[in-house]
Amino acid sequence: MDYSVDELMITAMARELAGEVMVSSVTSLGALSAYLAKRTHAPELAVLSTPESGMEVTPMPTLTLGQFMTDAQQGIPLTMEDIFDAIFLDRFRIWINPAQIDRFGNVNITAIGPWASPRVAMVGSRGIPEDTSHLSAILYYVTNHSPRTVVERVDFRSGAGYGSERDRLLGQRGAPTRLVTNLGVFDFRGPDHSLSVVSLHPGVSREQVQEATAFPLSFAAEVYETPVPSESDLAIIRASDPLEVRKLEFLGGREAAERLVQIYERERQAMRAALWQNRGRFR
Amino acid sequence: MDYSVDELMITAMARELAGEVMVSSVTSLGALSAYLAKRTHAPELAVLSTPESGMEVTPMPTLTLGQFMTDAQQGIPLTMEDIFDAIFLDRFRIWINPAQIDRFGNVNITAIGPWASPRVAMVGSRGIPEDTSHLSAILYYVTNHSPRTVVERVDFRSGAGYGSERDRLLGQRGAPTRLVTNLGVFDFRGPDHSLSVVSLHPGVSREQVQEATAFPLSFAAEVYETPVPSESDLAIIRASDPLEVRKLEFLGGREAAERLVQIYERERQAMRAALWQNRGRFR
Amino acid sequence: MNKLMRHTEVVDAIPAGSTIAIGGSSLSRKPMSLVRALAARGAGDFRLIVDVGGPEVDLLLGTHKVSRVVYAFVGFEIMGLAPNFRRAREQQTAEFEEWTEFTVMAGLDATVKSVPFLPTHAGLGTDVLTVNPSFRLFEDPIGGETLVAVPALKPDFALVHVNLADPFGNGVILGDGHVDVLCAKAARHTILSAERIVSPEELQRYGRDVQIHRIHVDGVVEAAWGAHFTGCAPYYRADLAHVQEYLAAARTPATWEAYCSRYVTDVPADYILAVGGPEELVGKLEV
Amino acid sequence: MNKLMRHTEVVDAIPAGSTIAIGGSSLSRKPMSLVRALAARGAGDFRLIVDVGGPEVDLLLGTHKVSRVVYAFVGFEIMGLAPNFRRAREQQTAEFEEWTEFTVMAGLDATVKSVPFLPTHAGLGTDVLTVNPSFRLFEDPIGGETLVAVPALKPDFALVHVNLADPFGNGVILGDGHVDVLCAKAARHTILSAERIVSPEELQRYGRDVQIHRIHVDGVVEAAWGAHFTGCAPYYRADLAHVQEYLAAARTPATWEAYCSRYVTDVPADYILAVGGPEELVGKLEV
Repeated sequence: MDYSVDELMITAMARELAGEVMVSSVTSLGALSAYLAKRTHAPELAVLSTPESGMEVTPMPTLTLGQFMTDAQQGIPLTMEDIFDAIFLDRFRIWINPAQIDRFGNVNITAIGPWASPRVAMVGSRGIPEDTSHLSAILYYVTNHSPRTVVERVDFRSGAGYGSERDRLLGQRGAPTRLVTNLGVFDFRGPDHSLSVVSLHPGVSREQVQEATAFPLSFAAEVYETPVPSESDLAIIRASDPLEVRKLEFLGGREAAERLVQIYERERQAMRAALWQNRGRFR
Repeated sequence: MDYSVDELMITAMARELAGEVMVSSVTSLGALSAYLAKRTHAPELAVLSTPESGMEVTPMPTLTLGQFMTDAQQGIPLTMEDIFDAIFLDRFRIWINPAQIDRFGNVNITAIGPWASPRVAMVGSRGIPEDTSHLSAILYYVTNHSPRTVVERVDFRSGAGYGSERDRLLGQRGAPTRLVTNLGVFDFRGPDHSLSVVSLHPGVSREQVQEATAFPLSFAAEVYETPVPSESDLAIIRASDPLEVRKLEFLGGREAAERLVQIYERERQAMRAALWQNRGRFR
Repeated sequence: MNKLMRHTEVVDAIPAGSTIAIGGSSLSRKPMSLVRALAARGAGDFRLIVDVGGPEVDLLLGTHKVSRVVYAFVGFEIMGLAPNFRRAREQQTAEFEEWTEFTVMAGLDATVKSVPFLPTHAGLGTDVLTVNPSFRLFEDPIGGETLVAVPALKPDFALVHVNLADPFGNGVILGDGHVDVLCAKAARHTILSAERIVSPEELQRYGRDVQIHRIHVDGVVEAAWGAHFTGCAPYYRADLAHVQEYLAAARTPATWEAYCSRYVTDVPADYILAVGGPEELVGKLEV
Repeated sequence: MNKLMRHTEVVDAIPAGSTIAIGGSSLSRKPMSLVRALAARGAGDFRLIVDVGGPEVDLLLGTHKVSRVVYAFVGFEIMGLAPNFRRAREQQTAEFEEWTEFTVMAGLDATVKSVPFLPTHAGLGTDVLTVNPSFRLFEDPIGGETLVAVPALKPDFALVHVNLADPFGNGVILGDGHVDVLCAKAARHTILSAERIVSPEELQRYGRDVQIHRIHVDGVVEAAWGAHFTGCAPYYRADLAHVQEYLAAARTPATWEAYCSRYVTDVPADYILAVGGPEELVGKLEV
């Protein structure tokens, strides 16, 4: 069965999720990987339908837009305090999509260039510093692996990778554990906890991934080929995201926004039907 | 119109309550003073129907048992965090009924005798330390003013009165402001912030209150007679507490408990009728 | 995913010497059926953490299961002092740590927030600081103010009684929540008892009344009347007649032993019959 | 007791130079009608505090009302970067303080708890600590661990948009609460805007969805569609078509000026008409 790179990535990301932890859905790839994991090997996951709330949505939503729309979804309402408590207690997982990630797993979503006079001011560090000081699994993904995204050194550390400060102040708490890109799957078991190739996606060569990376990569002793999605994986992903929101993460910003606006209205219609029966307790 | 000492005390206590603050209802005298204040001069009070919850009960409950029964009451549910936040923000009032209060307004509900080997172990300090470090009005009452309750020096400071530690660490935050007893109304404007008579209840002499106090009392320049409840005050109190729970605070422990058990069943019947209409959202 | 357990399994899972946080507040929603099950067994040596304690602390002290109590309050409110607590304090047969309502919350919250302490002004100027060396005075690193450092409280177990739970461990509390959410989050293992087990789908209908989340819960025990003789709003009130019986029994060793053999060493199902059976309880305790 | 106000009265009550905490989260439940009213007036010089900011920060920056922003995030999510925020950061036309989601919460909570700081490990190993000198490293007084001291954030005003409010200032939030309760508690003065004003009796029926309590509230403004063009769950969604219009307008000074004169300098009632009127909004934004 044919699959696309988004589906391959989602499948690889799903494999990293397990245990009775909250999983936040900030992005469509993150949300879909959580849904897929829950429906296959990890039914105990507590998947949120927004990044902050909507635990245990039953049945699973068929829509994958994250929090930023804050549509009402059924499920158990949580508070921001609940979310951060789960982070501090290491009962939380999130797939983070940084603008830059470096050799030692520092990540940047804040600024390109110096923070005080940035070439590009991005969005701020959001809750990444909390994650990277507390969680035992820190999960990153990048949809456009290139020397501009997988860099020698991030311009700003929004999230703490490995290094002397970590050694001194944090130890393993919140250390980066996984990176999934459009080219392969990585961990931080290279020299001095540097980025190392675990598996390459089908058709991707060592040279290709090295060329797309701004620093010399390590490779695990046995680099395997990333397992492709099964038919049932693909069926779950496609049923969960019939409007293909997941494709937007591979488009340029403005193009993605335009496509989203179109999908948004179709999604509203679907949601209207799905939620209608449960609207009683509101208005 | 005839009134009894409980009604006189409740009326005096009600006069101390004003402002948009939460008022907790741990005891019947405290609860009734809050209801009376709200129905007369202080409609802005946010009276709780249990010590921790049930704000804005509409209509006012006609029952005055506190939290310890935790009967369901309508109103806005709060959390313990909401209560303590209101305390730290000085938007909370509570009438506290200590076992001992001393010359400088230290109070004790914890132990008679040394803490580690008490002659009588009482209940612990509950939330009084929080009150006496944050609130701008600290309100005490005692139903049996005697040298055993209004003492030279408390055996244990469950709540911080005046003294060198306060001067050094707290200043005015949480300092005692009022004491109402069965004999009179007091503040702490005597020498070095010691207890001072503001008013004496009708028929109580200076000698009588001095005799009932374990240390030499101060008297305000003009000691007046505590104003008696108006007819409308009495009507409100009696309508709010038809089963006379307020009288129990003037009885000995075991006698009070026995009377309470009787009232409790009568109250249940009344509550059953009052709450029936609102039970829908439970079970 | 299915976390349903029996009372006996809970008792087996909690080793002697464990630190146990208990939810509820004085005569409200104490997990009494779980507490009775613990009181009935051989080993104890428990270290209890309660904010506002009552019969649960008293019963475990009276059955010699407790080596230490962290508490802001232990009592029976207007019904009287807690008799076994009072005896143990006066005769010094267990260790006691004097805390306050907010500092117990802050101590649990420090564990939840993964920090060694939380700061407060509460306790300044009181003898709580004199008798409890766990609290430290320190200078705040921003403005140099003197504050109290409340150390993290780290329960091994939390016992919490809820109105409804699903088999996964989500729990609905309909009345006052007391400090139960903090207990559930802070403990390494949390056990819920619930008046009734419902399906996850039914439970979700309770919205923000779903206060306990399954990621913090390890076991769920069905226990109708599980809070008796404390109350479980809005289902039933505290059984004050039973409180009187308890307090009277605690007066002498002989009557106390009789009370325990009648109500405590029996299995949970028999307890409900011993206190009159479900119909009588409905008749006298339902609002 | 009656705290009902108009938008213009709110604007008059907030002096230039005020520190203003704003609730909501990126494109969700931002108090946009109040923000537009502030953006339309002369004086500004506001110091903003947001956890997850979006159009509200961007609009106030774009209308030159802001001297400083405390933030964990400012953006339009998948729709793009916040254009005026980006410009102000890159051209350094305002001051910015880099915080994080939890530290903004902790800074507000410190004010609520009346302590000068709260401790955390969050931020260690990141450049947030490098660029924001408000945070101090210190040794915890219990075990000597290195922690971050998060200083108290002290807003003069909080602006929060809710689904329903009563005239006394109790507010119902039906969707995600974000950090709005903390903003309301921490601010010296809190102003709610509400989709609809209801009686206290009706409001009480919402139970634990009554998240904002009147003791923390000073003013209430009725504002149907008051969060537009952000969403207000479960009533209506963010208006992404309007987000596109906004982002396109922000590209040049001329188009931006046209946008502002069309949507911002108008009075609130006209805004709803300008964006299509209630019927069209219902048709395109209600789920």
